[in-house]
Amino acid sequence: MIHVVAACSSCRAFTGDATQFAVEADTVRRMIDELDRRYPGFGDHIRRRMAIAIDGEIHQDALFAPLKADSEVCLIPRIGGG
Amino acid sequence: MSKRQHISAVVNGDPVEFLTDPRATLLDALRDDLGLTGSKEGCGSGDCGACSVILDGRLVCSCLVLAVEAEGRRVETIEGLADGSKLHPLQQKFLEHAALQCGFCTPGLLVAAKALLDANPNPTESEARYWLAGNLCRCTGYDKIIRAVMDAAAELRQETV
Amino acid sequence: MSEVDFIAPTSPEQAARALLAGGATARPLGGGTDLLVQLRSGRLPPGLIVDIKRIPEAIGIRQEAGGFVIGAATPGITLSEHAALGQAWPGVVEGANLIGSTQVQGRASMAGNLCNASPAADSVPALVAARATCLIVGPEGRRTAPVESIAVAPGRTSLAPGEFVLEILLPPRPARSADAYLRMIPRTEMDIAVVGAGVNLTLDANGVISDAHVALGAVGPTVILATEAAAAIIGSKLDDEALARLDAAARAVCRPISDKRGTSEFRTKIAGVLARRAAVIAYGRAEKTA
Amino acid sequence: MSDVLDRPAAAPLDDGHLKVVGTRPIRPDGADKVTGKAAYGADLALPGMLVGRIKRSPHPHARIVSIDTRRARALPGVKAIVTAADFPDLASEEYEAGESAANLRDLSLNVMARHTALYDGHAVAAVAATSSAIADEAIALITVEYEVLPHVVEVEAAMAPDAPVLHAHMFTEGLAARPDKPSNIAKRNAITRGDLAAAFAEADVIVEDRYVTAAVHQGYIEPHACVASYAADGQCQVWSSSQGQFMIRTYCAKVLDLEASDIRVTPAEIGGGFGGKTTVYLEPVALALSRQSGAPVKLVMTRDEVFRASGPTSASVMHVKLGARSDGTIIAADVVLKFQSGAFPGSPVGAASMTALACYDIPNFSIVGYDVVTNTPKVAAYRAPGAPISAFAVESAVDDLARRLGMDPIALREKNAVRDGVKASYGPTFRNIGYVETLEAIREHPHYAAPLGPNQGRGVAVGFWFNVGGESTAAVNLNEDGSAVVISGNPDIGGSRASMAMMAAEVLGLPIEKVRPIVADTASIGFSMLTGGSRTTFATGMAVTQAAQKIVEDLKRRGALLMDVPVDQVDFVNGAVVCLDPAKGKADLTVAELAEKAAQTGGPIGAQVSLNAQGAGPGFGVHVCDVEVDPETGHVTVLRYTAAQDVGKAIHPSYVEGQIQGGVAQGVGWALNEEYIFDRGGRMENAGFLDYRVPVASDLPMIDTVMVEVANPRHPFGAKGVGEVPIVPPLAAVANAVRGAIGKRMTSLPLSPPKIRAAIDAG
Repeated sequence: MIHVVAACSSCRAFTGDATQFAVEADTVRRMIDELDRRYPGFGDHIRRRMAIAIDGEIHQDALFAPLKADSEVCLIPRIGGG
Repeated sequence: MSKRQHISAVVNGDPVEFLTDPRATLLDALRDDLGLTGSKEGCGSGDCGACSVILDGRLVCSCLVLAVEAEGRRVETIEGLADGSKLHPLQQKFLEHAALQCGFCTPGLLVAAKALLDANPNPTESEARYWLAGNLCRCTGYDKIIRAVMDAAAELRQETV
Repeated sequence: MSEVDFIAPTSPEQAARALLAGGATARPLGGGTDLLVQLRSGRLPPGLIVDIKRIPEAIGIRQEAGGFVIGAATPGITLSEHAALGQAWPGVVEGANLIGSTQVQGRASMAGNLCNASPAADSVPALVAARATCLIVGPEGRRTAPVESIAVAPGRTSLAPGEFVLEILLPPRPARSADAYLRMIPRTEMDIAVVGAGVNLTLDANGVISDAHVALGAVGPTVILATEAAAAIIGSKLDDEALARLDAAARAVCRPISDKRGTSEFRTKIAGVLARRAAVIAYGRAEKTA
Repeated sequence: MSDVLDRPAAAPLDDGHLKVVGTRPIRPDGADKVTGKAAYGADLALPGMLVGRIKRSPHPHARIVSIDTRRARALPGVKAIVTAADFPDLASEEYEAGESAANLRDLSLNVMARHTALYDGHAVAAVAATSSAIADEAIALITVEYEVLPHVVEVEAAMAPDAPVLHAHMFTEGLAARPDKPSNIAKRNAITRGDLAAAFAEADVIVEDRYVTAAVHQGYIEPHACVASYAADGQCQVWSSSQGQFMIRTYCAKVLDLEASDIRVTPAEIGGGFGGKTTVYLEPVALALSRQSGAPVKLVMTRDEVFRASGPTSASVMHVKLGARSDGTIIAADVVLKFQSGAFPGSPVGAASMTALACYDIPNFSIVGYDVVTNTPKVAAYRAPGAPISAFAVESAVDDLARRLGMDPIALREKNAVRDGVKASYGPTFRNIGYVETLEAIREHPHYAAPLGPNQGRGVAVGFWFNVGGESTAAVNLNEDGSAVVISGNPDIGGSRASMAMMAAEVLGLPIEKVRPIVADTASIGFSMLTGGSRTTFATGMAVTQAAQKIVEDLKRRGALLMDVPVDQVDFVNGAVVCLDPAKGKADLTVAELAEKAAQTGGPIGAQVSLNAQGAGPGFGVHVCDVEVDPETGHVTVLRYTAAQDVGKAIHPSYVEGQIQGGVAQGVGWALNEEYIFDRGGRMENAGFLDYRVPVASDLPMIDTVMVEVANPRHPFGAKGVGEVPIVPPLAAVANAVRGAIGKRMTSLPLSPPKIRAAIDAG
């Protein structure tokens, strides 16, 4: 069971008060699909607006990144730079 | 259309002639008429120094000189600083000290530093900073530029720092 | 297409005739560090540009009748290279050398600074405090006028059509006297003065100030000759009380605006501070000349 | 080839034996740049080229009633005039190409106003003519009829319920319920943890203040410039000074509804960007003018246009409240950030929120950010976008907390420092960070113990930036003499050619002089994200390293062939293939020898790697600054400055130092003097380098740097991004030093002399 954390309030438009989710998934894509099933529209929001940190490491494009059984996944806004 | 004027001048030791609009600046003439694009336009108002050239021995902003004023004058630009393919010590020191990042302000800084060392071969750090205060650099924080200028000055005096 | 033309006469009279014929948009060109910026920004419509730098009297520094004659187009850097001028009028040279960068110093002249008629002109307060005058050439001939009479409002001068300043004249420097100029800017270089203060004073044999002139820049529509501020230190040895009087008197004459470079309140305070500090420097210099 | 997406962490290439990485060779593009030969955007001239000019709105907010171009068109020498009517009216769509996702409609409307001018300087029309004088004349002959609308510049004024609304279709995102009327607040965003109210109730000491910062500009010395050519067959070429040729290609294609494949963008040398050249302003306009005229068109901004019409970074109003136990443990933080985004949404308030508390391990916090549109230029990225702003507020508050607690400011930060394994305030868990080491570096530095004189103060502040990786392509080709060429798709803004060549030289065992780097156009190298986010040395460097490693593998195969031994019996050492079995008596084969025999062993030797680099290590900086304040004038002199930073591994230490020094200088300018000043009519009053006061050489001391190297295991040489972090701490470091010097907390930037004098006088 992976542990998903959405600390950013933009996610709450979809999830209400929930900020932490336990999800059964072995890739980020499947994790997003599952979250979208629970909260319709959330998947698209994640894909378009969020970066994903898997066990502390930020991915800008992590759709196919593998997840370990106990991975922690953080949804955070995308980051640019100067 | 304003009447264009014929100008003869000496640029980097070579005689040049060009036709120019009376409102064109020396910088315009250097870049557009003579193809000397080493002098840069960063502001057009004398506030950044990227267009620095030496006019009759005086350091000036070429954006604040009319091209027509160059009649009969001597102009030295960045393109004349090296001796053929041999870099001037200032140029060499700028490279060794990594005194440039984007490089856009570099030609103006080198011309200004050349004028400094011509006038004062042994400047203090403070003198160098004030002399070069008219040359904005946004990349380096000036630290390595000042070091390069001081080192070049020492080399030109045949000392080592 | 708007017309612009350029000539470079070699005599003052030719220049005056050309300026008169050129009408309202004709301008004399000295160093051009203000003129070119104004032309480019569109603040000044293009017209006739009369380059005065090929007129022999307009360039260089000459010692005459115990004083100094400075050609109108003499660049600032020439002033700093002139040892005798720096000895006699250190404040005037300081003011001129604060105009812009080294590059600008290679072009900008005190007369240009004066005729640009900016209340913040760095070279003007020291000139006013020095009681300098101008030699003006025009279609009607030549005349002299005090420096402070040139600017009448920001950007406006008392010069008649066709007139231009050919020379600036500094009077002979009495014994035991000196001047100083200070300005306030947020950076260390490359700024327009938020406030400027020039002080010129003379000491008697006992170190008492026998004559003084104080001029303040950027605290009114034109540079202010602050006679009350000068009076506040005449007769003193510039003790703390005299300095406090000077500070107050300098502030009292200020009528500054608030703008992007500083608030009215700040300018007024700083005028007092700089007048005081410039007076201390001038006093120290005057003592050393004794 | 594609990188494996989740490549396991590799040990950095052995540091102990590095021959090139970590040295300070002369940059390969240096000679061109010190002789004036390097060609920047405005330096290019093409046969038949026209000069373009842009007409800009003089009003901060106005409906465009009509644009009459007839008189301008009649002027001899005018070859093209475009307005918004010549651009497709794009739908609102988020698109990822530049610094972060951009809304294509907003991007297009910023390039050319359609119905409404939203800021002073907003482009409304453009011309191309045979000379600049004619182009100027034509601009003056275009008549625009405006209906002037009420405008708003200040961020809190724009948030007020009765403020003039910029976009009638914009409703605040991120609220619990959809609002019933449009607002200038584009978005509300919150990051929270723990129980804030309970934590404040438990706190022994609470500090709280309101902070204000002004909009500031990146201030690159080179104005935006490009040349564009649209051919009769629809093939387009653009030469442009930007931070990414692929970004220019994408945005031109989108804004003009062209195929990306029909556009070839060649990067000119770039004269500074700092994030400001991560979007388009001129290029689509130049292409549209070229399409209409059939001739190449050059567009170059004046400095006035750069200030008025390119993107500065946000002005802000912030509130910070911190609660701590008496032992210095910070247990609660309440942060509110209101950021001005300019005419369209998209301020860096998100990154500002995520970085605000990133240096601290705090159990209870709330960070709320507002993205607010105003009648000012649309903001663009500026070096660690948003982070210096929120750091100014938080680091000022932490400084106040240290004073209240009577604690040393470094000790307070160490006590609350994030470490490996700590969950960052913005979500993920930190690994391989060097923050504590960086704090220690400053604490142990002689600067930190040096005595101070009267009217002098010392300030400490810390800063954080994520750093990013992303998509990069690089190719390495061996020449027949054994030298190499490194080709990348990232404009070299501060010395990246040098670091690319060095990493390739290291892997190939070649002296640096034998490796020449070039930056290629969009048709000559695969896609790369732009140069920004401190990603180039990390991500593109990774591609270069992997391409060189592929060549090494190829050289081993070829060497084994020539030696007639199995490939597992050779190794690559010091630029030569060697046989591992000395008994076989095989002479080493150098790269040059292998290159010379390439035809016999399979043909030319080269490799290209495309990857999407992950695992850019976050960076931390700790700065200490000494100032002296003239109590009578309020003038601040920066006496001494030392910046320590965890850089992972410095590939070319001189350019790492240069990045740090440059960031510090920009931050000092931001702290002391830089600001956008608007008059009551909403027009910028100081759109020039005279009154927009960036630091000059005499304003600054030497800037001492300390490079802390805590390796990033995800980069082959351990590198972390370095360019962004150094601008984060200086605003607060300077403000904290001023606090020390005058005994008063200054909460509004810039710390200009009038403000300081007023604070002193307030007693």
